[in-house]
Amino acid sequence: MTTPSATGAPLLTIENLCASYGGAWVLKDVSLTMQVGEFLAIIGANTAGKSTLLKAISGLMPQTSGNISFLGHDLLNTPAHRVPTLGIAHVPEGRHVFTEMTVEENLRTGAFTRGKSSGVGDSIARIFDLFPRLKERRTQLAGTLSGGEQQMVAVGRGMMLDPKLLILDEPSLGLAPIVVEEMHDRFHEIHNSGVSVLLVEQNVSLALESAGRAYVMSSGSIEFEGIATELAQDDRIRRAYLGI
Amino acid sequence: MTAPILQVQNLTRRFGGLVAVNDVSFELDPGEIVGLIGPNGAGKTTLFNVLTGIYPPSAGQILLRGAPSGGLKPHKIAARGMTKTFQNVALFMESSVLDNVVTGGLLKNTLPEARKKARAILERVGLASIADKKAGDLSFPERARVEVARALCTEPDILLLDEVMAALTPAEMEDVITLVRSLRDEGITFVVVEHHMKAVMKLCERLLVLNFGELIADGTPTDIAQNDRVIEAYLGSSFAKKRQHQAPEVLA
Amino acid sequence: MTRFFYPSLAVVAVTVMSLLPLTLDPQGYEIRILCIAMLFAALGQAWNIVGGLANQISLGHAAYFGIGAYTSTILLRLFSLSPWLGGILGMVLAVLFALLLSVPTVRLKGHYFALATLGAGEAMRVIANSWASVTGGPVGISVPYSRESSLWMMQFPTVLPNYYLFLIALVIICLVFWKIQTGALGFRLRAIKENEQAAEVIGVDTYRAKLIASTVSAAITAFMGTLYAQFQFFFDPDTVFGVATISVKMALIAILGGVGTLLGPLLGAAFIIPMEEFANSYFGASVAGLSQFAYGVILVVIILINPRGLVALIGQIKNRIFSKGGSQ
Amino acid sequence: TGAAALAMPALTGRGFAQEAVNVGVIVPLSGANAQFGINSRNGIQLVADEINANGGIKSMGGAQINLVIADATSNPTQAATVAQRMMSQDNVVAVLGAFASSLTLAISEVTERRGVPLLTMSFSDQITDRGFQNVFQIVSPGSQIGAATFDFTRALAQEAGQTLEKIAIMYEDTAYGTSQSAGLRKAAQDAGIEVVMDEAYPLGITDVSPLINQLRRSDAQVVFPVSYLNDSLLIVRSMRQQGINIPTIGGAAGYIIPDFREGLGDLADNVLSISPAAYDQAPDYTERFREKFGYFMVHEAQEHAACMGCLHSALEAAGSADHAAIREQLQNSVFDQGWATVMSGGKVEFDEMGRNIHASPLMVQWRGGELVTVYPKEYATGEVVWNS
Amino acid sequence: MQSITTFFQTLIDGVLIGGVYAVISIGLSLVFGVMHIVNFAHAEFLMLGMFIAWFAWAYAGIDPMLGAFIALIITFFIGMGMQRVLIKPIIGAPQVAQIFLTVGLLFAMENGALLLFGADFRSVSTSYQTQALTLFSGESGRILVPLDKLYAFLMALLSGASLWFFLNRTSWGRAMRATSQDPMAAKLMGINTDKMYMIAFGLGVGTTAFGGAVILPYITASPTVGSQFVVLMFTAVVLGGLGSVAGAVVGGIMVGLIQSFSALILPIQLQNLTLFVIFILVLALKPEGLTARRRS
Ligand SMILES: Nc1ncnc2c1ncn2[C@@H]1O[C@H](COP(=O)(O)OP(=O)(O)OP(=O)(O)O)[C@@H](O)[C@H]1O
Ligand SMILES: Nc1ncnc2c1ncn2[C@@H]1O[C@H](COP(=O)(O)OP(=O)(O)OP(=O)(O)O)[C@@H](O)[C@H]1O
Ligand SMILES: CC(C)C[C@H](N)C(=O)O
Ligand SMILES: [Mg+2]
Ligand SMILES: [Mg+2]
Repeated sequence: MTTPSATGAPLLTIENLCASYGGAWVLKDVSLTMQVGEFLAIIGANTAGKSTLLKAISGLMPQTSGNISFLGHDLLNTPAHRVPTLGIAHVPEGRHVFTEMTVEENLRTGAFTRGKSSGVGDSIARIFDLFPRLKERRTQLAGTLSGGEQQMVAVGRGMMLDPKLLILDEPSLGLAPIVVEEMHDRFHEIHNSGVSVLLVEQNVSLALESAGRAYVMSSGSIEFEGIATELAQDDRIRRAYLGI
Repeated sequence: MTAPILQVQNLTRRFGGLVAVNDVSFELDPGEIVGLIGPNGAGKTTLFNVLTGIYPPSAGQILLRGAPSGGLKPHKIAARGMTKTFQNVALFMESSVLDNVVTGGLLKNTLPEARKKARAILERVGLASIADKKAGDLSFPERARVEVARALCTEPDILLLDEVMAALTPAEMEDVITLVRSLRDEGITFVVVEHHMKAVMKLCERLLVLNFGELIADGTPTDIAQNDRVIEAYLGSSFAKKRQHQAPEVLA
Repeated sequence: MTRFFYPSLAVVAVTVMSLLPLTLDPQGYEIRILCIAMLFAALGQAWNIVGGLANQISLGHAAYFGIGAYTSTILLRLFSLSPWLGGILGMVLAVLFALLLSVPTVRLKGHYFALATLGAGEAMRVIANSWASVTGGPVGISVPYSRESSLWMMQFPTVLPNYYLFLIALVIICLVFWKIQTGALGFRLRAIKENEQAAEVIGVDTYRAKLIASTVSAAITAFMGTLYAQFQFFFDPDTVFGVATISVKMALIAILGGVGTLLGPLLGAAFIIPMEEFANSYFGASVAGLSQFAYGVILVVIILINPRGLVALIGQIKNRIFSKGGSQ
Repeated sequence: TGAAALAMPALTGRGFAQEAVNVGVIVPLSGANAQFGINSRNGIQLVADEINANGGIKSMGGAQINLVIADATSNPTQAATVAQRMMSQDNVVAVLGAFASSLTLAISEVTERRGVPLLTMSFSDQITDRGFQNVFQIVSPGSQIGAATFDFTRALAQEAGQTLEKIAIMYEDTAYGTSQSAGLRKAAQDAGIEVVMDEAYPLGITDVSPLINQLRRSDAQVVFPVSYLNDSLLIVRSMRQQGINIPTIGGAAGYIIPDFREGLGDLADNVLSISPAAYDQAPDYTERFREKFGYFMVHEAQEHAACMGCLHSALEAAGSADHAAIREQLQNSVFDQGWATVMSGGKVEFDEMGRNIHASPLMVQWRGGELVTVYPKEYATGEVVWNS
Repeated sequence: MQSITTFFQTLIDGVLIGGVYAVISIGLSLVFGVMHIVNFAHAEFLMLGMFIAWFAWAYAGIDPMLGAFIALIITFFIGMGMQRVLIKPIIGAPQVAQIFLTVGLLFAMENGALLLFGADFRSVSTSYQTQALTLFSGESGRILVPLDKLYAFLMALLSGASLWFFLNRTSWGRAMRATSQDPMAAKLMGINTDKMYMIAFGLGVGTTAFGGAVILPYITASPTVGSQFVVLMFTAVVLGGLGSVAGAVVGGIMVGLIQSFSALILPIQLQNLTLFVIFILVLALKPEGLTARRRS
């Protein structure tokens, strides 16, 4: 249960966003705002378009219309590789580790935009603290790691960017419960240190526990939004996402 | 008491210096639904890979219906009735969903029969509407379900499911659980790897726990949930706490 | 379209191709081009079985082609054996070679497979060059010129009968390909193409499937080698075991047309062979190198327009016309 | 398929005057042999231009020669197709070409079946020993050139007071090297001389060290490398590198083109080579080539020019474009006029097999950027330098 | 006794010519490693490098060992441009399309060079090309180290080491490898993947052109010189493990040694037969090349 430490200053504003992979529109008129310092969650069923929304923010969607602005930058017209330099780290769904690099090289690559700046070593040490498993495996090729270990690499690599906004697309996918727990604790710490966090999480109860506010998506549109703790009590949510 | 359908005896698999599966032994009775849990990197997927012949065992025995199957090629093992789904999803991405499933059906059928079977299975797992879509265009959860359908079409006796419920909504998980149960009733034996504890607890009648390649526990979900080693290595303390509050509901 | 559309299209195409030479000079240039186009269409189709369906990009198919050409020609020269029999023996030898080659290569994937087969083709070329007592060595080997015509000995006064041999062979090979493509083996090969490990786990004997595909392909290629020898009358190791002249060209034709499709190699050959000829006759005389330069540039341009080949390109054009028609 | 194939040649639109006589020229204009193909084309072009400038073929009403030139590429299949095209589309009276034996052999299978005369300077014995009626080889066959290489060398050594006992042969393993070295080997064996090294190597060899090491160990008195250009440069340079200075007698091809000298500079001096023809035998003709193209008349240009010269005379005599009539003339005439005289003996005459009975190879030697004929004596224009 | 010197001479010859193969193969391996493209036209850049170095030598008197750097720079930019226009559109395309494109490019470049430079064979003359170090000289024979090949060998080590350092020890090198393994993720790390591809291709063809220049004292330049090396280059690169720079060096030297020792025992004509047989056998035992690391 985090109290939103939002400052009220807009961080990310999305207006009437539509996006497609070449066929039908996968996002239809999505609007969303996020404030500096917020911990925001997006939940929704499969194929609701959550990942697509995140990809659009990062400049990975081929066809888009509408508006995305991040601290005054027009993201829709920013090439994907410049987005991280603005301070956005995106941990993609499905791990996407660099399979032929060692764990440590993966992490170092995460710090690419930081150039020669110092502190890269410290960041790595912090990530090894969070995921001791990775420390054991630091010289192993990431492609030979177990699924969950790869997920740790992906999250750690994203954190290496030292971002203003950390975007997490299903970070707990395939992780052991104990690791999920620790990782979410760490997300809190990161958030508390001033980083805004945008989280997509299928583990809805966890997401609503972590986030201050949440948007609920279905078939390409925002259904509704609200304070996370309130949504957790909402019947519509309980039925669809908190079952089992 | 029926004879065990699968016996695993002192199974070990190494990668260089790393022992991914370490001296593991267990048996499966026909019609069981067994959960295989354990921390990331514990060796669950590797165990599946050795069972299905992707990797040969470094040591130990596997008896499939009494006959040794360790070291056989995957297709031989599939023909003997054991197959698996892939954690990272390994569909034939350029082919349609239907064709993916048909290919599985060819193991025991002629092409026209395989087609018929595949359609029936797609119907059953609720994928009929996307039968003609290209597998590469599906979302991750959809793909995982196609994996299941394709494996089912090989008409297995033992099906090893590797995290097919990851990224599913609770409602969808319920569907999968219902499906697995009904398939079990038709005689298929399941081993399920899943990190979603609620789902595991609900679906499985027995749990195996791996840690650092070793089997550290084998018992009913209730027992496992109270096993200190498992809590420490895998479930975490808060899970144990939560369980105490919610125990009756979860086990329902 | 009804399900009779494609079969009837095929019947029409075969009929046209059968009647066409009657309008041509039977000793002429056009008929020779057509023969070569059919030869390469057939070779492309044979390659398509392994390269297209299973994505086993072989760059060593010249080995089979050369085995076919040499086997029948050597037996013809030594024992006056009919090329029909020699051709069958060539097929047997090619199948044996394919089996032998599969031992080290069957586990190889992608580029490794491609380059290993390339090595195998080159090895055959070296052998043919060095084993002069049997092959005639680098000097080449001639099919004896017999002035009397005989179907049994595949000797004809004009190219016309060769034309029909090529046509029949092409039709048969297309049928074989089609049978494989739409049958269970086709499913298995496509599974191998996309994910070999997954294919194994769901019960595909990948080794066996690859073996069947490569032996069928090898046998067909070898027989085309025999037909080629009886058509060209003279060849040397560099030609029939050539990387550029045979191996890569077979692949190019299938790829250009549309890899893994029935129509692909046909379109590919129908395009490449005349195009090569066109470049040669149009630019060849003026400046050294210009014709080959033009040929290269045209290849590059086509692939840039549509990397999936002519079949896809035609589909694209069809779509465009169709959608235009629809909007009006 | 058919429509496309048919449309292509029509597009080429090779238009020419009605009365012109089309002569097919098929030479490699791309690939590794392009340089030789260009040289060959230049030789033929020179002669054709001269004929046309002098009023064309008189017996045919001053008909001009129209060269139909095509790229043989390096692929025999393509070469044969080109030949077919020339006969069908261009109605050529005869074909000249195609430098490399493998191409010529492929072309001859087509020309023979259509009864079109083919004049060639390719060496391979096989070209004229299949009993074909329509092929004429203006140079000695490879085996004879090979034998002459040996015989001439032995004579030269003897004159210099050296008795040959051990020789080394190395040859590139295509048709040219193989057939020529076969003649060489046989001549040496017949003379009872020990061939202490006899190695084929692949054309396109990238490292000749093994060859040269072997040569060094072999103790040979002379070496006969039969090579194209790249390999010849490699061989000569590596020999110098290793301090091997025995006489080197090349097998034509790479050894007798300007690039050889350019590549080796002074190292080229005194290298010997066999040649099927030499420009210093008929300077009044061959200098015209140098004037027009700026380099000396290499042998393939010279021999192709001679082919064109013979064809010209045959056309004059036949007075028609009829293939049989031309063939008749080629078979039965003695060509001792015009460009035919640049061949050894000053004339050309074809026997039943289609071989030029007067052809005699020559031994040439590099001397300050020029090639000088040094043997046989009756053709020699300079003294041999023999450094044993 | 004789056989000892022969053995060492063969060993030295093999290693040295192996260095020549290595220097021209490194770039091919890089292009494959980063772009997953088997570039059949790659050897044409060898030819281009040779011509550039030849012109530098002929018109400015620059020794090919220095001309090599000019060749590297010029072809680097040519390569970048070519990547932009020709290779980029096919990066995601099926493997077969890439084969097709690069074969077309091969024809175009080889014959483009013929049109541009003519069919003449061009070679340089330098003092060292006919010199050799004598390592040993005695009863049993001599052991020589030809200087031209020694220089080429040293340049091979230089370019291999530089490239290896770049790829493994610099952040740009890591970025390049990241791009090759997962372009989408690389973009998310702020890596300009388009630029990486361009640089990789430029460097790859540049290194090979560099190699071409370095071997100019020894091999004659002509439009078709690439075809002399293309199969050997691929063999070297695959033996070492496609995509690995160190592998290309190892593979190159292996090819040299195999050729050299085969020539000692068997007819020279068969040296490539030996090579291909060993090549196929190595692949059979280690399907991803000698230096390949284990993957899942
Ligand atoms: N690369 C792609 N090409 C074509 N369609 C795609 C692609 N990726 C996703 N889609 C489609 O876009 C839609 C939205 O997918 P998206 O991945 O954004 O959903 P999601 O909400 O993230 O779902 P999930 O919970 O499954 O991750 C789906 O219908 C999916 O099939
Ligand atoms: N091919 C391989 N080479 C080297 N190490 C491997 C290989 N495959 C797996 N491993 C290692 O073996 C261990 C077990 O991996 P495995 O994939 O079986 O774990 P898992 O239990 O499935 O984990 P997860 O829940 O994260 O999927 C891991 O440490 C992994 O790094
Ligand atoms: C001159 C030689 C290199 C070629 C020769 N004309 C041949 O027959 O191949
Ligand atoms: Mg998603
Ligand atoms: Mg796993």
